[in-house]
Amino acid sequence: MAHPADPPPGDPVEPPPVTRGAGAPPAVQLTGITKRFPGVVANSDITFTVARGTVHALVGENGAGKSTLMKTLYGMHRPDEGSIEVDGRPVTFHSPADAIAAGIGMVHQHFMLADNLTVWENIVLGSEPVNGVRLDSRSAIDKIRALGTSYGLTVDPERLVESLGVGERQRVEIIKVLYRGAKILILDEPTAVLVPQEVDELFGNLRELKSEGLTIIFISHKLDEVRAIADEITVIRRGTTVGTADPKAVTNSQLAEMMVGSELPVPELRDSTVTDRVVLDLAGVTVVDGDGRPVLTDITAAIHAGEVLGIAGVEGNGQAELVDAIMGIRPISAGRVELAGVDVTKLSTLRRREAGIGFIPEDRHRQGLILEGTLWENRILGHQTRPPSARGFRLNRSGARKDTQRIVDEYDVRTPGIEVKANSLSGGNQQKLIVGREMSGDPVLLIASHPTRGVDVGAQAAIWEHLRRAREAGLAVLLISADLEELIGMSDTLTVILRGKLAGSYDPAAVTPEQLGIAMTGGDLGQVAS
Amino acid sequence: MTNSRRFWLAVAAPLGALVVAFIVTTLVLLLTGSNPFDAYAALGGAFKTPRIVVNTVNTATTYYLAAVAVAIGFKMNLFNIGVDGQYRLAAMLAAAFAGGAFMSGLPSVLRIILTLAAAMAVGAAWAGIAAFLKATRGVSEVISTIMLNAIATALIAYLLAPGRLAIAQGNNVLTQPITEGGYLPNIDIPGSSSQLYTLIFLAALVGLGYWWVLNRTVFGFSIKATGLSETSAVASGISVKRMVVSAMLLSGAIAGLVGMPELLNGDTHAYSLNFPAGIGFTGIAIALLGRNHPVGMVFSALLWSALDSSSNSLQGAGVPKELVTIMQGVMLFAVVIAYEVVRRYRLVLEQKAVARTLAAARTTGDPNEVAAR
Amino acid sequence: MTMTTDPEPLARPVKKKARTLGPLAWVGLAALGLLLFATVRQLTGATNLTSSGAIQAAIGAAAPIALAGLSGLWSERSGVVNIGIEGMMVLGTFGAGWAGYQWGPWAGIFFALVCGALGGLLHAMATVTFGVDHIISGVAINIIAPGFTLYLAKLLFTNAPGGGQKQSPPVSDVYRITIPGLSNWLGTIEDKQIFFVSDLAGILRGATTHLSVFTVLAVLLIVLSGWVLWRTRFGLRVRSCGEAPYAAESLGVNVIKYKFAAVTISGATAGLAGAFLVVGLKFQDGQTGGRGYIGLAAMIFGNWRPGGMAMGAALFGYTDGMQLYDTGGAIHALLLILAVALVVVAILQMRRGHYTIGAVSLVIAALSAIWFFSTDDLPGQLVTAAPYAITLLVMGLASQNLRMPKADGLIYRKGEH
Amino acid sequence: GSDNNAGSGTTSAPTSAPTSESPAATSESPAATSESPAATGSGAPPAVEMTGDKAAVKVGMAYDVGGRGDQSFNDSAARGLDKAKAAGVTIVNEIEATATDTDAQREDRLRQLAEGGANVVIAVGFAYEPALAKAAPDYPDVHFAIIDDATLCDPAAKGGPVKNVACLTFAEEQGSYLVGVAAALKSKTGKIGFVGGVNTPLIQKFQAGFEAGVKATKADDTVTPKYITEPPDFSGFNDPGKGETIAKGMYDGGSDIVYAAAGGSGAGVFKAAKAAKGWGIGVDSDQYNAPTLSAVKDVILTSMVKNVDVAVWDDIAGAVNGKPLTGQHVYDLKVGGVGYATSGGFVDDIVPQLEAAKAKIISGEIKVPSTVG
Ligand SMILES: Nc1ncnc2c1ncn2[C@@H]1O[C@H](COP(=O)(O)OP(=O)(O)OP(=O)(O)O)[C@@H](O)[C@H]1O
Ligand SMILES: Nc1ncnc2c1ncn2[C@@H]1O[C@H](COP(=O)(O)OP(=O)(O)OP(=O)(O)O)[C@@H](O)[C@H]1O
Ligand SMILES: [Mg+2]
Ligand SMILES: [Mg+2]
Repeated sequence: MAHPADPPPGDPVEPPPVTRGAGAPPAVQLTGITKRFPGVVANSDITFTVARGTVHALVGENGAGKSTLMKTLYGMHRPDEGSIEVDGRPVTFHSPADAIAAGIGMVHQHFMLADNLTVWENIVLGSEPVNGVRLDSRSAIDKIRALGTSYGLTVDPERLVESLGVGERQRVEIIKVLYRGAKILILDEPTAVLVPQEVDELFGNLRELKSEGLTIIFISHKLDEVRAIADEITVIRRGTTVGTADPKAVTNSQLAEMMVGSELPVPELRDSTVTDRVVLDLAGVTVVDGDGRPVLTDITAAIHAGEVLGIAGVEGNGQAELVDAIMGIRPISAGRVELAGVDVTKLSTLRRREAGIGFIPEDRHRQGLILEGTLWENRILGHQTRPPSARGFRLNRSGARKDTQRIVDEYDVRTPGIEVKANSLSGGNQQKLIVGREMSGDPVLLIASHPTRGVDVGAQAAIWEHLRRAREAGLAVLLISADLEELIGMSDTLTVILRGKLAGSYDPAAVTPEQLGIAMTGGDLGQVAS
Repeated sequence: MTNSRRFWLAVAAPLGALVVAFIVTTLVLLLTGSNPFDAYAALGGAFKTPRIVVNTVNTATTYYLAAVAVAIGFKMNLFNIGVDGQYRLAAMLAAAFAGGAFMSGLPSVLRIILTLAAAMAVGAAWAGIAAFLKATRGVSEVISTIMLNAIATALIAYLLAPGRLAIAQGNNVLTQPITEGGYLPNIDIPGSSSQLYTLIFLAALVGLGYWWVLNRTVFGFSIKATGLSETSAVASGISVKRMVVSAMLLSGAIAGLVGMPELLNGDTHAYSLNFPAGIGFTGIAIALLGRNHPVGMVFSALLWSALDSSSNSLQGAGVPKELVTIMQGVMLFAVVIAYEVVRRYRLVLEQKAVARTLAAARTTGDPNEVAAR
Repeated sequence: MTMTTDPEPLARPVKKKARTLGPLAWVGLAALGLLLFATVRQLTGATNLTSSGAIQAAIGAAAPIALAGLSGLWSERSGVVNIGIEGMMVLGTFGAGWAGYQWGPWAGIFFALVCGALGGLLHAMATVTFGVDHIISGVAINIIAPGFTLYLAKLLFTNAPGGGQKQSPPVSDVYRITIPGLSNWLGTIEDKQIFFVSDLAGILRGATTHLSVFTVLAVLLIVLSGWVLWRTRFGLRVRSCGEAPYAAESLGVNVIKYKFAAVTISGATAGLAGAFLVVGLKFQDGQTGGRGYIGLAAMIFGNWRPGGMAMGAALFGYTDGMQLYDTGGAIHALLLILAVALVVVAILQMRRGHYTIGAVSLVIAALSAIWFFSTDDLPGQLVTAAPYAITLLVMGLASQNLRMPKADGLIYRKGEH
Repeated sequence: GSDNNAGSGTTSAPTSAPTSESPAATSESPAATSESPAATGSGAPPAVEMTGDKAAVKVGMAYDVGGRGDQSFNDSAARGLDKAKAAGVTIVNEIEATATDTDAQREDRLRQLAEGGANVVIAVGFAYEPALAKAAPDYPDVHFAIIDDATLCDPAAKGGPVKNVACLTFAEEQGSYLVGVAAALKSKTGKIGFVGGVNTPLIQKFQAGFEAGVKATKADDTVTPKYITEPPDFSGFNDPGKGETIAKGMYDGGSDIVYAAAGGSGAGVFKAAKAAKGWGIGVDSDQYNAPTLSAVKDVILTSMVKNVDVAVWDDIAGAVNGKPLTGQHVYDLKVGGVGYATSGGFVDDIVPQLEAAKAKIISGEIKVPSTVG
């Protein structure tokens, strides 16, 4: 894997000298910001300065308060205490409209898109071009196309957002901000869902924007990226700033120290534990979409006990369908799914789960949680028919509560308690809860879809460690991830999925993220194929 | 938060609601030129009469059943507007069935059970049409149940005719009245000409069952989960279609019981043109007022029927009867608004609490831990 | 309110098949349909299947339902479920009656608009400002409105000349369009009972004779609403509030403002629907008779779109209008049409591979055919159910892929995301 | 609605002095109001005079659904009450019913009136039968009366008739027969329509008599019956829009006369009649003089008058005179309980035939069916 110190490839532009303090007022100056939520102090007395024309990274573990701070800056809520200055002028934002007017734009950690509207409608919303009263879709679409070409952010403006993959949605979000000509960009974990090529593209764009004098606040848990793009780094921890760092000087492990006070985790497996006992056996699995077009074609693969099968692929190449097919969420039109020698093709999702499939979904809000439910109710989800959650047809509430507490402790879920609703947890902590849940009731197969997406380094380490232990204990794992280092580091076998087909498998020991990236995008590199 | 404050917050909403409703009603009364004091005197006076209290409880029994039927749907975002048609059709067919000659041979207990079972079956079947259409064809149950209500009306009108399932009696048509032993005895209440309906126990049982199923069983959990996030429910192995069908059938079955107190405890022991109509819609209001909570609905049902029963007395005090319905509507608004206000106040309190513990937090440096206490 | 009506919720959103037929295709379909009706008319002699009078009745029945549906469309597109249409209609009927008898129908229509809008405003205040459950607020309005109007009626109409405790004095009618030459000419053709030609003439005559300007207004309003919602800035913002309010908020859209606007418009439209029942007649307590709910159903039937909504209203209006108007065996003849239509549906479904649906349609087709041939009229009680039964049947057989606005019915709380 | 009295005033006119009857005369009809009971129907006993102590009588009235202002029998009953009031009798209270009423609530209504100090309690509508059966025995010295139901006065009933109850029923079919005769005589097309508000046996009586009258006069004339709604959907009495559509269909279909037994929906029927230049026939009161219909009075051929007001008056008067009515009282043609109106003078030319038919019915020579089919 790439050494942390190396600057990532394709990085010709030298960041211009950062204009600090001297004369020019900082683009953003947050002073003594405190924000409380019921049961949580998300930000307490945070001071945060961003010089104009720089990329300023904000890092911190899950729940540290990064998003909250940015939402405050973007006017989505008022701080309980503290003041905001933009370009030296003190401001109070009553709504994002004010922030937008002040030249601030934000790309949110969770997509803020209307599925049932077209891309261009989503982008122009709030600052629509009109002739008379009529929406001027033409000029909107043209402007979007122009933006797309000039920044390499290509997406068809006339498509419905609901038909877009995560990568495309991310691009739409960024175009949204650019469309408003924002001078200060807030990007909350924009790279969490992108493959290396896309990340490089994005960084290219960001540098371009920076060179045009824009200011960028960049949030990420991927420290290499942070050091590659940032001119300055601010670390916050448990709601307060612990200090700033110079990306040139600081190393990943030092950053990690500041964030969590622990070593930087590295995704890697110890010696192979692969057995010859086949746990999951896919034979010619084919899935067609509503219009009868195949989205998954003749997938044949096997995962053995103690083996981690990594699947690399650009978002929307059939990963979701593959997962759904194995989980029995959507019917397969041909092929066979066998779990530990038993044909489960005809079984319901529930039966398959009972047969020992654990499932970490890619979209925790959509498939992983009941946001309105308490943590312990979420613990029951997916295990509603099994102990400790159930006694026959009756729920075992105390059992569920007890086991939830165990998960919260073992997986270090930061929460005021197990009676709080899931939606008051930060993204990372929600993820830890899900991982804990899916690992319990010792499954034989774990489907892990982006298990560490948006999860801080501390949690990553924990999650990886749990995966390793389970693997040693003979768990078979299907690992899907956009984080290629994780994929390479954590897989015993690697295959690439491309347009619904498995396109060759690779040796994790030999392949590099870049090569994998090429393969994922349809390029050919037979030489590393094992 | 201290326990005492918890308690006050808990009762604040209902109390506030009553106060708001009281104020608004008083205003309406004043505006409409009727004397509030007389009105409230009449209202209060009414419940000095044991008979009216008993009637209130009896009607509440019916209303509660209707509310539970609706609430089951609400718990998973199913809007069963069709309770009205379901209970009318069920009551009519069950009445005809129970009035059948063959019944008189059977032991009383069996007759009652058969009648109840028939009613539940009919209600479930009628709701089942909507369930089937939704599960297999994705037809919105809002539409199908609206349509089914009208169709039920026509069907009843067709069947409730001499020569079909009914007999004529003066200007009335009614199903063959149930004979002795086919209906239930009532409970005498001293000082009251009306008797207490014995099926109140059935209603309590239904309420208890509703609470137990929802909060204590896997099935209930699955229903709630589906209601809160369909996609997550599917991913965790809950078959939404099966949930839709079973919830709808259950709702229909309970709806089938709605007409039973009037049929088996009432005076006529038959389904006639005078059989109370529209209770299904009352049930919707009561379920909402009681926030689908088994205990909450007990209170809302009592409140609603109390207002209904006081209608006569209020008219006695010169208050036009439509003011009663206005009051009921206002009550509905008042309660939900009061709840919202309390909810917001509670948030503020919690935040204050966090703020207070902030100092402590600084020392340990972990707000989360502090907040956890 | 039910949140998902998609039979398989987890299906990855696929681009919906472009079901947009060209104008020619529509004409072709219409012609085929008319052919079927003409044939059956010939066979059964049930002239009212296509008679101008029946069409007029249908239009009269459909218009208020369409307006009610439009009311639902406006509010639900902004994310506020409106079960209170019925109540807002009642308010409209009162406003129309009160102003109508004193200052003429147009004043009545205006006041119906105002009263309805007030109802909408109340709904908006409850649902948007206080975050009350949308259904609760709607139900409450349905309870309060009739009581309130009846109370006012007793106050204002009892001693009005020609009024009563439960009805207003008569309200005169708005202008009714009859294209003189055309109407008569079509009339003569219609009376000739020529296969297909007379049927077409009948329908055209129905639409060009004694046509209330109010009806024309209603149609224009539907078109206009569609245009505003899908082609203007205001419309886009309203829809965004119904699809993703927090996204809209994050782009500086004042969600609360737009929800208020849309729900108020919704109320006003419902008021118009009420006025439609009053103009030319009078306010009458209990006059709306559940049309608000039917309107809501039509709107869902139309998948939250004006065109579909209009179709739903038309379908219901046609059967209801005819059911009332007809004194011959038109509804009975409808059984035959139903049978034929179902056979066609069955064939189509089977060709798409949906054999169960096909089979079911065939069975129902057979049943209605048997029913038709074994009887020569329907019991009156069942005839009244025809509009409801047929709507239900169409819903069941037309493949439903309903797509309600994503945030419809969800309580929006500013900045809580 | 005090000026509604106009109705019954003129009903008598044709019989007492047919020839002198003219539109001009009716225009003063309101003046005739005061002595209207006296003028009811030929062969009717001279209206009961109130000779006794009016102060001693206190009246309570329980209306059926619709209540005052229903433009139907509730209104008619109210007229009777108003006249009694005008005559100096104390009215203790009037209470209206609601659609969701249970028997218990109706019973409570009657009891409240009795306990509220009324010694004469009048229940309007057969719906009160079960309630009255339970309530009446508990108030032996209160005199009850029920409109449109005879079951309680049926000597064959178990336990015999209830002593303190008078059953006031009407021979609607007889009056309808006469307007049927008028329709047949006036119809040019030989096609005649009947629009019923809600499809209940009571309204079917109107249809039965009407059809019989038509057939008896012109054997090959046809009557097309149609009802607006089915019970328990009573909107059929309040939906002039649907009334108009139905009537339009009938006129377009060749009918030239339509009998509207549809309460408030009648207005729509008459509107259609005016548009089609046909005739309409009114119901319950002399609708030619109903202020709400003044715009369409000129197409109201005649009205089938059902003098509920007379029955109410008689009952109260009986009590005043110290000999309260008991047992069944059939208000038929003989006693002028039902009849036809001549206001507008549209039927003056056929009065002889109508009177002939009337005589035959009174003499029993013609038996008028009261059920359809
Ligand atoms: N709307 C809310 N209501 C209550 N608590 C909240 C809310 N939003 C955030 N929090 C809490 O505030 C704290 C900070 O959350 P925030 O989302 O800012 O963390 P973060 O640094 O963005 O974490 P992540 O890296 O996982 O996104 C968390 O403990 C979270 O539970
Ligand atoms: N029908 C009923 N009969 C008797 N007691 C009931 C009934 N319904 C609820 N209760 C009592 O009221 C309490 C609150 O009801 P609720 O349904 O909220 O239970 P809960 O424990 O709060 O479940 P949840 O945590 O899912 O809300 C219950 O714990 C139970 O003791
Ligand atoms: Mg975050
Ligand atoms: Mg609870």
